[in-house]
Amino acid sequence: MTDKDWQPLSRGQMAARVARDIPEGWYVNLGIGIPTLVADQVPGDREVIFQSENGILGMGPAPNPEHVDPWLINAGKQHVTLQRGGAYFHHADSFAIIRGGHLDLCVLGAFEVAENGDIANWATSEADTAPAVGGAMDLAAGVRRLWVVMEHVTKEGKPRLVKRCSYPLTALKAVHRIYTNLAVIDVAAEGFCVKETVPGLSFESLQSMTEAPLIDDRATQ
Amino acid sequence: MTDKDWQPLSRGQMAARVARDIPEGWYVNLGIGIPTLVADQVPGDREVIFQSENGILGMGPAPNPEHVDPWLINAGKQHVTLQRGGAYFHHADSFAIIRGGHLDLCVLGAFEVAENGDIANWATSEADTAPAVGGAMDLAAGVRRLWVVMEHVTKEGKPRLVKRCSYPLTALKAVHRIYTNLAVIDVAAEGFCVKETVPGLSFESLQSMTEAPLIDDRATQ
Amino acid sequence: MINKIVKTMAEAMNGIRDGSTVLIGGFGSVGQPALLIEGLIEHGAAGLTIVANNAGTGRTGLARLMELGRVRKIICSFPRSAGSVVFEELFKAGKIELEIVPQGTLAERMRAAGAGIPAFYTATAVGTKLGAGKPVQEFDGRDYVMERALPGDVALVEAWQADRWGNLAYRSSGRNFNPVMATAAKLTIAQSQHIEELGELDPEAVVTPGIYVQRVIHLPYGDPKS
Amino acid sequence: MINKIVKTMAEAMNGIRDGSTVLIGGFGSVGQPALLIEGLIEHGAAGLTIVANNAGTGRTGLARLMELGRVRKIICSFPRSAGSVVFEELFKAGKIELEIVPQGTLAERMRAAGAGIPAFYTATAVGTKLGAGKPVQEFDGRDYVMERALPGDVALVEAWQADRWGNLAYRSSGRNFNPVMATAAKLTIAQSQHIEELGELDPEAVVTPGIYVQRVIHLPYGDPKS
Repeated sequence: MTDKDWQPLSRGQMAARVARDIPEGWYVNLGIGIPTLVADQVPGDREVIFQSENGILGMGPAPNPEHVDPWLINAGKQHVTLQRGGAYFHHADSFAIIRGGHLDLCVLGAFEVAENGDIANWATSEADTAPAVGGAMDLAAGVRRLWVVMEHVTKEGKPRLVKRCSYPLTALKAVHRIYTNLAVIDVAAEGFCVKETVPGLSFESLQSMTEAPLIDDRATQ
Repeated sequence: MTDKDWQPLSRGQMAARVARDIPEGWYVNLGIGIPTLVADQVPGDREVIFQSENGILGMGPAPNPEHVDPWLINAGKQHVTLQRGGAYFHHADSFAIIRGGHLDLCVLGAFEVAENGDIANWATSEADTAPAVGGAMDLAAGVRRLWVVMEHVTKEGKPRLVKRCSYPLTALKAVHRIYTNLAVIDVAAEGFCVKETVPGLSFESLQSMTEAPLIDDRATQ
Repeated sequence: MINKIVKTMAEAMNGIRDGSTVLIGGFGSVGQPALLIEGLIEHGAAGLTIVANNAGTGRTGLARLMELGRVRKIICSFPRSAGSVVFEELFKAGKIELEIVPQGTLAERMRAAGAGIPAFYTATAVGTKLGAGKPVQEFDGRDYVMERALPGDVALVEAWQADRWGNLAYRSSGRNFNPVMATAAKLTIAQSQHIEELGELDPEAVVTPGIYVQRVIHLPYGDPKS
Repeated sequence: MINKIVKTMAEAMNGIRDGSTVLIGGFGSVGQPALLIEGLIEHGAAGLTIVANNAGTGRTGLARLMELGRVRKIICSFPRSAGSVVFEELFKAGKIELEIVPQGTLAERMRAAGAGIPAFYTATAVGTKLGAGKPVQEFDGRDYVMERALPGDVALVEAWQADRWGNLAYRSSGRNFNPVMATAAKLTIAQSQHIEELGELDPEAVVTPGIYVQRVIHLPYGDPKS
C-alpha cells in the first residue's frame, strides 16, 4: 500500500486529538508544551477537572488580560483561572494526589518513548549535570494513565519511538499511549500497537519513521 | 531528719503545681485524667496554647452548658471551646505536629516511670490483649518534653517510680520530669533527681516510697 | 455534568463486597458517618475489616455491625472504652481479630496509602509491644520502626458541606480521621449535612478535594450523640 | 501575650547563621518571600544551603544571594529555566553544588521532616539517574526508593494573612511550598501581606497553624512579578 497525500497534524490538531479521548469526569494533569493546549480543546459541555502540581484542582483557561490574578499560575507559570468547584492545596498535598494514583490521566511531552513504555522527557543528555526535572518523574511514576504527545520524529528526522531510550529516563514502563503528529499508538505488552494513522499515511511509511517494530492494530485502514 | 506533719497534694493541687511551670507561649498537649485539669490552672493572663490530638490547636475550657458545640470535643471526648486564634486540622496533620516534635510539652498520666525515663501508661498487664493505646505512644515518642503527673504510689502503696517498668512500655527514655502528689522529680542522666517535696516530707520518707534510688537535688530543704 | 450526589442509600452502598476493608471516620461519635454505618448494616456485606479509631459503643452503629457478625477484624487505636460491650464480648469469644495501632501511626498509615507511599519510619512504638516484630532502622542515632501503608477498599466519611464534584468541608473537631480516610480508599462515600451549589465552597477552605470522593449523599441528621 | 510579629527586618533575620539550611517558599515568583530574601542578603549569612523549587532568575532575589557567593549548595527540582543566568554561571564555574530532587519528592521530604518521619519510600525516580544509589525496596511487587527527610534550619515563607500567634493563610497558588516548608524548619519566618486581629482568621481555613511559625513581619508588597 503506497502513501496517499498525507499531512502531519499541527500542534493544535494533536492537542485536539488527545482531548477527544478524555471522557467527562476525568482528573487530568497536563504537562508543559503541547499537553497544555489540550485543555482548551475539550468540548465546553464536557466536565474534565484539571490539576496543576503547584496546588490547584479545577484549573480553568487563561484569564482575559484585564482579569488576571497575578497569584494564580499553572505549573508552566502562565496565568490561569479557577473553575467553580476548584480548590487549592499545598505542594505536599498536591503530589500526594499525583503519587497516590488519584489522577486518571497525565499528558506529557517526551523526547523518546521505548516499546516497553519507558519514557525520557527531562534531560537531553547523560552529560547534562543540571537538567530540570520538575514534577515529571512524580507524574510519570504516579498517575493511573500516562499519555505522551510528541512529534513522531525529531527535527533531524530521528525516530522518537524507540527500542530503548537513549536519553536519561524519567520513569520505567510508564507510558500507556502515544499521540504523535502521525499516529495514535498504544503501548501494550507486545509492543507498540498502532491504533490510528493520519489519513493517507501507510503503515509501512509510519514504520519507516519508527525505530521499534509496530503492530498494525487499526480498526479500519 | 524526721517527717513533720505533711499532706500529699490533691489532684487539683498536682495540676496547679504542673501549671505553675508552664511558661507563656508553650504549645501543650494534656493527657486524660489529672493532666486535663492542668489547663484550668494556668493563670488567665498567661497565654498557653493547648493542642488536642483530634485536630485542635488553641483549645479552650469547657463551655457553659447552654453554649455547647456538640461537634467540638477534646481527646477525652469532653465538650470544649476554641480560643481566638485557634485552628482545626485533620488527624494526620495533628499527629505530624506531635510526631514532628513541635509541641513544647506533653503532660501524661502513667502507671510507672523508670529511672531511665521509660514510661508505662497504656496497658495494665502483658496478658491484656486488647488495651487501648490511643495517642499515648505517639505523644510520648514525639514531643519535645514529656512530663508525667501521677500519684507517687499505687492505691496498694506500691511505688510507681521504679528501676524498670513492670507494665508494658509506652515509650523508651521519654520522661523528663515527674510531678507526684509528694514531689517534683527530674529524670536526669544519673537518675531521679528530687527537686521539691511537699512541706514536711523528708527525703528519706520519699525514698522509702520509691523503688529506684533518688538523688536529693532540692534547692532548699 | 459531573454529579457525585446519589439519592438513595442503596446507590451509596452499591458494590461494597464481602471481605472489604472499610475505613470509618469519626473520633468517638463526632464526625462519625452514623447513617452510612446504618446503610452498611442494611447492605449486608460481611467478612469486613474495619479501620476506625474506636471499636464502637452500645449496641448500635459499628457495635451493631460487629454484633451481626459482619466484622472479621478491627484495626483501631482505642478498642476498649466505656460502652464497648459488643467488641469485648466478641473479642473474649475469639470471634473478632484485633490490630491495635497507635493513633498517630494509624492516621499516618492511611495518609501514606493515599499519598502513594508504601512504607515510612516512625519512632512511635519503638521498643514496645506494638513495635515488636517490625523492621527497625537507625537514622541519625535514633531507632525507628517501619510502618506500612493502610489502604481501604471503601471509606465512609462524614462532612458538613459537600458539592456535586465531591468537595468536602468539615465542622470543627468533626474533621478528625475523615479527610485522611477519604484519600486512602478506592471508593469514598460521604454523608453530608449540607449540599452546596458548585462554587459555594471557598476554594481556600476545601479540606477534601472532590478527587478523593466518589459518592455523596445528603443526610442532615442533627448533632452527634455525646 | 504571645506576639510573634516583629517590626524590623533585622529582628526577623536575627540569629540566622553561616552554614544554615534555608528553605525558601514559592513556585517561580508566586508565593516567594521576595522581601525576606532581600533581608537575608542584607543580613549577610553565608555558606548557605538553599532549598527552593527554582534556582532564581535574573540578578535579584535568590539569584543575587547566589551571585554574592553566599550559597554553597542548592537543592531544587527545576534549576534551569528562562533567566537562571546566575545559577548557570556559578554551576559552570564549579562554584555551587546542586542536588536535583523531583518536585513531589522535594515536597514530601520536607513534609516528612516536619512530621517526624526520617525516611519514606516512593516509586518516583526508581530506575533513573535521580534514584541511583538510593536504597531500593520492593513492596507488593513494585520497587520503591527510600528518601530521607529534608529539614531546614530556617524557612522563609510568604503568606497572605497572618496573626500574632503566627497562624497563616495563603492566596490561591501562592500556597505551594510555603506551608510544607513552615513545618520543616526550626525557625520559620513569614512575610505577610496582611496582619489580622487574633480570631479573624477562620479556624477552618488556617493552613499553617501558628505552632509552625516563630516570626511574622508585615510586608505588603503588591503583586508578584510574573
